[in-house]
Amino acid sequence: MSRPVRLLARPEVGALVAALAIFLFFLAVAPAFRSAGSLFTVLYQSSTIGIVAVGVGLLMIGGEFDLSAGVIVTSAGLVNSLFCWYFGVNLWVGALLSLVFCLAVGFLNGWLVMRTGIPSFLITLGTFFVLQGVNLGVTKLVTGSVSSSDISDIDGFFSLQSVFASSFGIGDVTVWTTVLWWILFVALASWILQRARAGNWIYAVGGAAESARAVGVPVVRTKISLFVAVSFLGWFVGMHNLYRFNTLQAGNGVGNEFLYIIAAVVGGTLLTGGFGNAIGVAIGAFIFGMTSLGIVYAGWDPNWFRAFLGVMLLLAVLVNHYARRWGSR
Amino acid sequence: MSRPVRLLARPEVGALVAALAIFLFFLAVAPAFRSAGSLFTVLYQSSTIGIVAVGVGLLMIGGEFDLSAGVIVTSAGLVNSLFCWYFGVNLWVGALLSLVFCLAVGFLNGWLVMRTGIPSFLITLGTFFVLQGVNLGVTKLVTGSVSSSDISDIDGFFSLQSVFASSFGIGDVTVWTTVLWWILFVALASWILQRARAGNWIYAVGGAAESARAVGVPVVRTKISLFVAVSFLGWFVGMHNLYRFNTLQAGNGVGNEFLYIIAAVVGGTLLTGGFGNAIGVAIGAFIFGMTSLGIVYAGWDPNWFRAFLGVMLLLAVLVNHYARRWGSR
Amino acid sequence: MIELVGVGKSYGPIRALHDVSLKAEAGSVTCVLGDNGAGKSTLIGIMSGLHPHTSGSLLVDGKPTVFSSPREALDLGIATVYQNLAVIPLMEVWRNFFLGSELTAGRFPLAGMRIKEMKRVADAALRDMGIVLADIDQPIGTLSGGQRQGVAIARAIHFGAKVLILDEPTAALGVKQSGAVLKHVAAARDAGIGVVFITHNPHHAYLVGDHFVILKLGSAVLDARRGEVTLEELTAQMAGGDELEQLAHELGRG
Amino acid sequence: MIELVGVGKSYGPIRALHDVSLKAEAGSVTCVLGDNGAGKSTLIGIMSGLHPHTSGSLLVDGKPTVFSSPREALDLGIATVYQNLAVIPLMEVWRNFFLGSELTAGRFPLAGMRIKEMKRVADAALRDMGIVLADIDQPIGTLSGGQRQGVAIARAIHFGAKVLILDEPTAALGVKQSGAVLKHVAAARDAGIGVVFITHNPHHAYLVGDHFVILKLGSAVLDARRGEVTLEELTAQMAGGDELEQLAHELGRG
Amino acid sequence: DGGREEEPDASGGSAKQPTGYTIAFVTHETPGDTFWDKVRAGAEQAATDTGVELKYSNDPDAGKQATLIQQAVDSKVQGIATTLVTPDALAGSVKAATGAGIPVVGLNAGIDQYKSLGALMYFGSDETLAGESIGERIAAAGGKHPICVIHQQGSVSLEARCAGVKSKVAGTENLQVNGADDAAVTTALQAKLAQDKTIDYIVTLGAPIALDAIQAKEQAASQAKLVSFDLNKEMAQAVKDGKVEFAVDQQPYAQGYMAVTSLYLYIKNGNDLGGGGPVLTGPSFVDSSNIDKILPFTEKNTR
Ligand SMILES: Nc1ncnc2c1ncn2[C@@H]1O[C@H](COP(=O)(O)OP(=O)(O)OP(=O)(O)O)[C@@H](O)[C@H]1O
Ligand SMILES: Nc1ncnc2c1ncn2[C@@H]1O[C@H](COP(=O)(O)OP(=O)(O)OP(=O)(O)O)[C@@H](O)[C@H]1O
Ligand SMILES: [Mg+2]
Ligand SMILES: [Mg+2]
Repeated sequence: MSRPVRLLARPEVGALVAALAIFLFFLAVAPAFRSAGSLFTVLYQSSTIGIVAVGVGLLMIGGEFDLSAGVIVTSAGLVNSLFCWYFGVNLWVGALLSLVFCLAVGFLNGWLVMRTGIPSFLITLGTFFVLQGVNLGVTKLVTGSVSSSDISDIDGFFSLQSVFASSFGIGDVTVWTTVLWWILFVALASWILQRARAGNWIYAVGGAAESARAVGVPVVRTKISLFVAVSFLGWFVGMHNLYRFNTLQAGNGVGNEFLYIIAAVVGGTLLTGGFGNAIGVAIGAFIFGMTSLGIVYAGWDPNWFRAFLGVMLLLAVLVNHYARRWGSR
Repeated sequence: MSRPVRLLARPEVGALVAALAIFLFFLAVAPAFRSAGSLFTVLYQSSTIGIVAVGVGLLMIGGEFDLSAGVIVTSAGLVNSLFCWYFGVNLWVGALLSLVFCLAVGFLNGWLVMRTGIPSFLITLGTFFVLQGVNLGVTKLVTGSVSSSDISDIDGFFSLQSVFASSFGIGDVTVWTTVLWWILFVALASWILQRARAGNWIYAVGGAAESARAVGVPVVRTKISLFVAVSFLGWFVGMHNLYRFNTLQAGNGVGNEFLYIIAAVVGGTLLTGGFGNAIGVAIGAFIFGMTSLGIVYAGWDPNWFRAFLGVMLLLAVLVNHYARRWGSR
Repeated sequence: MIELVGVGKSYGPIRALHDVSLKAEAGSVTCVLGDNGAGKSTLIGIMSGLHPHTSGSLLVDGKPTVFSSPREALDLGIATVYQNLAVIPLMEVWRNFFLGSELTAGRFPLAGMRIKEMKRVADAALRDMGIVLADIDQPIGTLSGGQRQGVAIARAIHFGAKVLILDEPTAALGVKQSGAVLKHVAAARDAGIGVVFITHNPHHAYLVGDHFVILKLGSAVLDARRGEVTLEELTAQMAGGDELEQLAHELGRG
Repeated sequence: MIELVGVGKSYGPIRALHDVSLKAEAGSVTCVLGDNGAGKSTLIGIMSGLHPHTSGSLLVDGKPTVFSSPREALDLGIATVYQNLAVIPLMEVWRNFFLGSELTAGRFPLAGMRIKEMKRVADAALRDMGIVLADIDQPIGTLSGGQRQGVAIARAIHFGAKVLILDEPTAALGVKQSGAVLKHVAAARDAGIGVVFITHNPHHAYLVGDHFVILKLGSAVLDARRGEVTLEELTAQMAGGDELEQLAHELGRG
Repeated sequence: DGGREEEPDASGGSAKQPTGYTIAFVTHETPGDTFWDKVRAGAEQAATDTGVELKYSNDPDAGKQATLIQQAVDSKVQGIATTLVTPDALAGSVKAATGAGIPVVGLNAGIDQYKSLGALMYFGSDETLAGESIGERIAAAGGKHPICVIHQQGSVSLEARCAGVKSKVAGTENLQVNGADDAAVTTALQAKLAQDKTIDYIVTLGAPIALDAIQAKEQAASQAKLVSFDLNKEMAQAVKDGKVEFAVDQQPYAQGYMAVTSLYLYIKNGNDLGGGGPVLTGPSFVDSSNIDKILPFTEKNTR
């Protein structure tokens, strides 16, 4: 009975408090952390997690999971890279093809979940495995190795690079445009959730799908759209990775799906759906990026890395939790 | 409104149908699969997953997750091995110490979840990271490398080996006693769920914790006990690994937590709690063992391994789902 | 407007409804009464598109129809207040009120909602029902059971189109709120809306009903117009006796 | 047996209950009436250990007590039927019936339950309430709303100890089932049990009550013994008018 | 009996006066790998010996490894030693480092590309070459059908090793196992040995996997011979006992040690090792002929 009371507080408040605490902590213990350059390295790292995490957050608010969100990033890059390398066509063609592929995977995920009624956790676990295998198998088949070939000589590389993987300098600080894209996607998601009709529907299908259906919300369409949105954002980061690094390892991306979920949950999204917001998810991604790099900036023994990360995560969650509870008093 | 109807069917029926289908499939495509030796290899592999999965299944029926269940297996072995190696004491002492340690971790997981009200997904994700880091850090500290030292010369090794890691031959087939232990644990869990009062409580706290509390079910005690049970089974498998392989890699066990959850869910456990049973979970573990080894027995291209696994998983889930639905007609 | 002819519905082996005929006419109130488990909610579900019937036929404006989703029924002007599926607990009251029928600033899918207006309208509609909230922004899960039901009813009445279906709307309500609901039912009827009103309370039914159907174990056992039945008969049919007086007598009070 | 003295309860900034006093006495029925959101369920929650009160004191057999869980209240012989927390939908009916009070073959934690006996007892107790089920093994989520409520009541009455608290038990029930519940309430009272009975229906209240408390916005506005108040007064207090007749007049029916 | 032997400080040598240099050491280690543990041990010993401060970090994901290099640049270290397993992916970060005037040394992987990336020196073996040399020995011994056990899905360096073996023995087949679970490795190998009785060699790519393979061989009663990459104490013993035919060592300790030392010398003294070419630390074969000499070193975790 006390849950609803607690939920009166906004989801991102706690995450913000936790983020601040962690930020101050690393400022204190890691001298190398205290520079604009470091901050933007952290922001860049956060953005590569955060862009997909926004989509995963929306999906979780809508009551579903997507475990294939990590590997689809790699699939996106591979489809583009392998296709264009094999057939020698302009990279824009491959990028478009990759987009279609990703949207199709997202649609398939959503359609299977809605059609069969099987939990999305299982369906997307299946697509996760399949994509992982296909990434490896196809890359091996096409290039004979487990990484894609360098595509920087193929037509369209530089225009695509400037869209997806450019950076600019302010003083001696490098700012990657992914950070700006991230902010844009978060703003858009926030707008949708708070102000658009679609946002209303997302909260409703996550909070009580049957009730939502009963008042005429198009549950199936809303949920499938969310899966497609996750795939789209995965494609976007996939493009970034490809055009920043030129080659991709076919085995990459595995494990990131949990980082997205962690970011969303640390940011105040309810695992069971129906509650959360985009800014919270962004702060969650920032907390993760800050922690994982902060430990390195602080120069701590990497053998203990995971232990530090775990303690940080627990602290963030606890601070978040109590801050929110306190805020609802 | 149609969910309850569907749930009329027993959870393990669908899994059983799926298991049979996969079994027949591999019998058909993999000649090497058609021997008693292979069957027992599969059973052994299934048992190492299945023992912990039974606990995880009970926990999920009780409405919680434990993501630390994979690494605690390694922690259990390491505590025993490192302690006895460093101090040169009898291994039985270490095994007991390790048991106490594991139960304490399980208790801590459960206590934190119940005390703070934070989802177990997050709390145990934290302990997962912490244990992972501590495994590595402490092993390095104690042995100077990232694997534990060989303990087969220390007192008590052979008696412990005969308890946790012995095998016997029937004809030319090796039967590992873990398979028998697995059956025992499944039977015990089944008994508890179906016939003991504790089982009633497990279903109730998973299905609607607030309602259960209202009629006087000790929700906190029940849930904490479930976390402790998972840790106990993790300890058991940890002992098996230690006494079968003598040395342990400090980084091992990561990723298995999801195999346990997969086994439980494929076996018909509801992700949201309140529904499932132990035999279903056992069948789920068997399906996983059969699939992962069946692919090898069939001699398929290993690059596609994950893809096959994914397709099998999806098929198992689908067959399970439709069989159960059909069974409730 | 909407008519059921010999409709039946089974959940797997359980036959919840069998050969029921019913008609909702413009400007009239059809009351459905019956014991617990008689199949009233099941009947409602069919008319509102929640689940399809398994036999018989459903006519909308004379045309046989099978709804595949509540959206279709809503689009045909059939608004429903459900017994169990009232609201989304974690969502704000005003969002719940407008859910599925949001006021947007344009037809563009991402068009903003007219939030201020929505809050104002929701608040007014609730006050109209006698529900005064300190904060229209609070999650609806924090309201009391009756208040929640009230929001659902206010919503259906506000958006009420040609047919309004109410599944035990007064069960969780106090005397005053029940009165407000009955007044709204009457107002809807007078506005030419066809109302289907499900209730356990023969008194409430008799206050507004034009037509009475009593279900028993999934079949209609009484089907009468207002003139053909008295409150006493209705009560007797429902209870198998003289109800309150009888009970008072048994309990030795009164 | 159980007594509230000046009890209050706030949910964060929301003051749901304020300075309420109430007494459940052996062999008597205390009725609590009030509008939606008046704080009735909140009051119940305090007496049954669901949530602690924030001011005032709760006396059990004269001793000030704060329950930290419903188990403690149950152990002191206080059984409750909740408005929202009735049952676990996915569990079988008989398991729900005995939940928390299972019959076991011994005191050993893993001792088996006497399943056959439990099914038999549950079935008998439900039949007693007028609920006849085809299959006592079906998940309780498949029962109708009223049937579910009936199971919860049957359970509380079956295990009913010194104090029995009922939160709107008759709201979802038909006339016949309501009668059965009222009869059980009377039987419990005659057996010397102290009953606290929450309802919206002054008629139901007057049929069994010995003592009446009306809540309004969290405070008690009327507190009278049976002799001191008539049904008409009760109804008037609840509705602020002559209720049904008045309404019938307004609606132009009669 | 058994257990830890009390021994004097194993780190050997006392710390020198600190020089004030900080060197970042970035690898693609998956946490908890015995091979990388030795690379790191070597690097740390070198740091102690030369008095520099070492900052070790690792991530198997190429993009994250690039971020770690960037992070070292942010921290304004004096030198960076990094593995170059995915040279194309790391090129940008290495350029950023050299652009900021930080010397970079490559190790372990990237023998063909280190120069074009702007790294000064390289210490390591060539994975493909190492695989080829194993393949040659198998072929010479009459092996026709080896299986190459990949214990980490999609790892570039492991795949390169197997590709090397296959280039010399055409019948080579790869097998994927879950390296994080000994029981899974053992059963998968058992299954493979049962499926194909013609397998005559098992090539494992890490010492712990070789130990699991010994068990699998026993279980499956297979006559296949076992050879392996890398070395540790238990594996050295297994070579001595004849359970492992031979092991190929690329001397990870030396890779780590040399990378740090060379950076130190370069910063302090402008030295350039290798004469403009890579310095090879392997492959070095460990078999019955030289195991007695090597065995003691493995006990100290330096080989
Ligand atoms: N999803 C379902 N699966 C199986 N049986 C169901 C389901 N829903 C309802 N039933 C059964 O159908 C019958 C009619 O149920 P329904 O909910 O329509 O009754 P009702 O008249 O609305 O009762 P109440 O007055 O208690 O709300 C009951 O016997 C119930 O057990
Ligand atoms: N968990 C909660 N958080 C915040 N406010 C609450 C909570 N529970 C109840 N309230 C508020 O407390 C007041 C009293 O609620 P309560 O449920 O006790 O009313 P009630 O008399 O039982 O109403 P009904 O007859 O509709 O069941 C209401 O205003 C409600 O909004
Ligand atoms: Mg109903
Ligand atoms: Mg109430």
